[in-house]
Amino acid sequence: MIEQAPVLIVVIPLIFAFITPLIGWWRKELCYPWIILSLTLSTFCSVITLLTVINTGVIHYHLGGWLPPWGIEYAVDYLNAFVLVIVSFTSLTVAVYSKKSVELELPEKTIYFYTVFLLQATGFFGIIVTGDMFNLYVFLEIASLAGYALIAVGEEGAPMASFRYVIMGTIGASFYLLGVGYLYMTTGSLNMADLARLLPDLYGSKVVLVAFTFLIVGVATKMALFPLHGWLPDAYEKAPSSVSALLAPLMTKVSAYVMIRIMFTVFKPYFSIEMLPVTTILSWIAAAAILYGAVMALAQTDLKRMLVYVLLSEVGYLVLGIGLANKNGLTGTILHIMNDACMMVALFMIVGAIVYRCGNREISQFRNLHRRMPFTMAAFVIVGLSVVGIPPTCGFFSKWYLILGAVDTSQWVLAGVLVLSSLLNAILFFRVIEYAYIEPRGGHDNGGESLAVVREEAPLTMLIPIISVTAGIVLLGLLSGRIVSTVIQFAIPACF
Amino acid sequence: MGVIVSIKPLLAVLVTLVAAVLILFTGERNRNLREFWTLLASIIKFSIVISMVPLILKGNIIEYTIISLTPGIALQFRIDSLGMFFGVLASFLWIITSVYSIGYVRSLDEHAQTRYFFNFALCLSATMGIAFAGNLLTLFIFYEILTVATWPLVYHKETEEAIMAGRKYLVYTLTAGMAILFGIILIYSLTGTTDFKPGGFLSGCGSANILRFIFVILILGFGVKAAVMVLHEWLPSAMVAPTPVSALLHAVAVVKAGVFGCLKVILYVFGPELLHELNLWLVLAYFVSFTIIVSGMYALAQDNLKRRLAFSTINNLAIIIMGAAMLTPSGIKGAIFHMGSHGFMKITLFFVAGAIYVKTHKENISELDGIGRQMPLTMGAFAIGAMGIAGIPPVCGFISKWYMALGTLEANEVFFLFVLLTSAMMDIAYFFPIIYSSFFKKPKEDVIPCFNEAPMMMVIPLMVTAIISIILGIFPNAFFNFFNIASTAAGKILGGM
Amino acid sequence: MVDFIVGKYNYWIYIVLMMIGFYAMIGKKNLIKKIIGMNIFQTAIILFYVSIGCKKGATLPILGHAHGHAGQAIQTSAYINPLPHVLMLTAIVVMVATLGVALAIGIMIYLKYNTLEEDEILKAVK
Amino acid sequence: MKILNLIVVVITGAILIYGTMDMPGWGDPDSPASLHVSPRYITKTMEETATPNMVTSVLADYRAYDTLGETTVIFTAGMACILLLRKRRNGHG
Repeated sequence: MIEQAPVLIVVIPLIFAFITPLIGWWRKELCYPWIILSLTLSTFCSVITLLTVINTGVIHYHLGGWLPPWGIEYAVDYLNAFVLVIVSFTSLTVAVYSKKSVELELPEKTIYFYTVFLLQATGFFGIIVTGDMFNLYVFLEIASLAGYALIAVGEEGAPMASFRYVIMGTIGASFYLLGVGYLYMTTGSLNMADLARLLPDLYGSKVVLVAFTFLIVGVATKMALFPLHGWLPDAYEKAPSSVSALLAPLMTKVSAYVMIRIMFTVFKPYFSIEMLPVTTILSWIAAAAILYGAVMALAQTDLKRMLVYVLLSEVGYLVLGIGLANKNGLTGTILHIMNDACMMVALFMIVGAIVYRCGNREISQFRNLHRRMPFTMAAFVIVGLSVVGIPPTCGFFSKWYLILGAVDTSQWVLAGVLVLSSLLNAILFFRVIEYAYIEPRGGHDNGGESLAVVREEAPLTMLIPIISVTAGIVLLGLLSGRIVSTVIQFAIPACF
Repeated sequence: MGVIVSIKPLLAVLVTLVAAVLILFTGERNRNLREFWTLLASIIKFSIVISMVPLILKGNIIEYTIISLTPGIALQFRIDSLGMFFGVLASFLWIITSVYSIGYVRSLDEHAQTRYFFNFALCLSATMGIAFAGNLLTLFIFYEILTVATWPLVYHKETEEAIMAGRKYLVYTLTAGMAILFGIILIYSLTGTTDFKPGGFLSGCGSANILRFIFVILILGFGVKAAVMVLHEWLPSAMVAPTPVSALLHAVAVVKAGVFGCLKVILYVFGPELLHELNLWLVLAYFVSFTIIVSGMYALAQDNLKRRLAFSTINNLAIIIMGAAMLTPSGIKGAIFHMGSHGFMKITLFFVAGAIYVKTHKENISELDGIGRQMPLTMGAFAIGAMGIAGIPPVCGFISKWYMALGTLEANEVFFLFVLLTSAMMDIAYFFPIIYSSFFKKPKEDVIPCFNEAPMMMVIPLMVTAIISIILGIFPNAFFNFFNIASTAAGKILGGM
Repeated sequence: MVDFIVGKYNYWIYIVLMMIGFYAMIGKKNLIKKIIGMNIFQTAIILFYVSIGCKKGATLPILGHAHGHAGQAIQTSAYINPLPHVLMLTAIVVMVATLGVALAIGIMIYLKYNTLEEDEILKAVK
Repeated sequence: MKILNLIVVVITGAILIYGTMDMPGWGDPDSPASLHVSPRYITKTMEETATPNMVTSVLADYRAYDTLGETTVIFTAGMACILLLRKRRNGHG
């Protein structure tokens, strides 16, 4: 059982997804516990995998028993094991959360929604766990197709947003596929470890340069990195609540993972850093993304749309750490994969809960919300503080490592951008908090008009995930030292 | 002499945190129970802190490591004399302020009392964390918690003015927080550690220019909370907060946290030797001298009593930093002691302002004519506080100013002695007219010329702090060896050279 | 030089095809044209892959003497590389699936807005 | 806007063509792609999988897992289409 854990992470939700429609036709209400069961098992397996990696080192799992360059291999090291645990926990949380919002938003389509939802998670797991470039493409497409469909069933305007995502997503995936083709042409291999062994002799080759460029551009498109982000704001804004909560944190994080894989595992770090100025370019693009996201978020009056732009800025953080290409920067990125997944999933779940109760996302309509939904708003405050980077929440620590990475390489401008973005985020979140908590009153009539606001908290299936992720945000912040020293420092390529 | 590992510091921090949660869940349903939590926590906290004093006086250091945050930095408490001093001060004043707050909010029937007490408790937790922090990062963590936890107290009234004050407060302090963070990261990047060490740990790391840069951003960062001039704008605005908040937070916890941070940077991060070497101490001293003089002038121009007190606070905080910047034994001793004595005196003054407001709804000095006849106890306490701030014996302000004056002489900088004396003159100039008019001028029509004090819940606390100010002036060690703690701290720092 | 051109020209053709599709995807306003562009792009990639597997003088990757000739050595150069074909079988399926989803979304859009022109739809959304 | 799109397309194409410069010629039997992994598929197909059709043996054996992914893609697309296009029988619309 334990040896099979890596493959079970993917296979369990896959099989469960095939069965979901059957279960749904029999008893519609069973779909929900069914996918919870599936994702719980996956989460369990991914935790086992992480523990195995910590105890015994890298796991190589040969599918069908064929040795790597010929067959497909699952190679799980600290990095994927860590990301797997994050992704599986996040998707489980969102699955638990989804019950009420799906009942409200898609009452007729529950069965198919859950099927595709599970396939989406499967796609993420597959991308992360695999050690084969082409297999990664296949799972990337599973994840993308599921994503297109899930987004398209959202509110007014969602199909068009989704269509643009289809076009951009397909371009990204095709670029990736082209990159793989170019690499295959010069090396004859599709296995990541094998490529890493073969490629250094070919670093001068133009084919390899072009392949690398296309892989990175493809992944950056999927990730919605700044100039290629056009599809993202509409798509995630218009998507149903639980879909945004699943896709917004995970699609970007998974792509960031793929980017790290390509840049520092498939290619050697010295290629990515020295032979092409990729890391330098990326870090400046990332800085632009951070500022662009934050500034655009300032202009929004709709909370969900604001969060979408905050997400763009968070993507910038992830890439900035990669672009810094030193120990602290990468630690920051990998830590931020975890922290940002938690923060974004919490934020989008909170927005979903607010929409569920109030049917409104306009920030200016949030008066008295802290009385109506005290727990949800308390969670929002804590998560907001984490995004701003107030210690001891986890968001602070990823910023700490990123700034440290920037300082280590004397990139003062980048460090300045990080600091500035914290302040911009502060404006963003304190603005919302102000709306939700302060009831302006004229003059000094203290306590005169205590408005009778009915307390109407989100349903428990929503509240429990929100509260637990929020608690996680504080805990992970305090534990970040432990996490870095047991997992992340081994997840960074050895040469740093 | 030794390092004692003890969980007490953590308990002192957690006690108020637990109380905050209990307050939140008790809520408006049972006000007495809610207030009981506040009082209980404040007393428990004070006893925990006091129980550690004897160990510290023997020259020990109490340490407790919670968890490692990053390689080389742990979330760590490490109490030495300076931290102990601040801890005793804040936790004692919290008891008094709690009593006073209860009187204040109930008399005025304030809204959102639960939020008020919740944030108050949170602030105290954070202040304790700042006092006991063992390294810059731990200090910074609690410092930021303090920043955020104070915000709801500033906007508490929820008027347009209060909301703007809250925004201003956040803009100033969060920006400052980022500057501090940047400084800490630079230090960590240079040395791989941020642990405080008496006498500093930075000497020999990095070039002189980068060290100067770090010093400047750290002092500016902490200086925002310490309301150093040109960065002080938020403090007078924040005076729209309820008076107990102004009293405890803007006289003791928040601004003192800023000063405490500055002292830590001056004495425990850079250290006297390095500051001499970099010639920074003089720059700093001139910089704060400017604040001392200008804030005194501003204070003279204010008519709102709380705003005048706010500028007086700015003035005194700058004096503390100046005393420490002299880097001589007496100067440091005086500076540390002034943290305490200013705390007691200024809290008295704010309590008085609050009591007047509760009783008469008056906020401006020009309206206070003859009020001394109506509230003799209150205004008597005010007179004591004002004398103390001006440095008139036998109130404790005299002792601290005396030592700081000695410090300037030890450093051979007569200029700063003049600054000190000028500021004392100005203190007299802006406080004594109030005392005069309240007792001797003819009362306005609406003042009832017979004894009519504020509720006892408010009068007793302000009497207590006034009396303590006098006792401390006569017997500096009377209150838990207050003065000795300060001298031990000064000795440690200079001994570490 | 001639060798160079002869060796590369088919790749160039595929790249030109890809770029035609790519342009349609990002440049055209009509949704169906975008989808057609997407198809062209992906088909060109498939052609490109398949041509990687080609070997001069080799035949289809099916053993002609599978039965009864055991023991006879198999020449690698006698059969073209089967791997790209396999990959492309998968990729074709992916392509079809994407096409299906894209068309489904297109239908949704058409049912809602009665048009397939991007600018008109965006106007209707706003 | 049209010009911008055109520029993007031309640059992309130019980069791709630049990459072809170092490519092995078309149909080169000694290209890395033909020498590294694929010989085993060709020579060992009968021995290891008992299938004369190498494409089949790779598809369904060596890289069978890709094929599982492929079927999943189809399944996903099918489910996606049902999710998107399934009409509500009752209620409004």
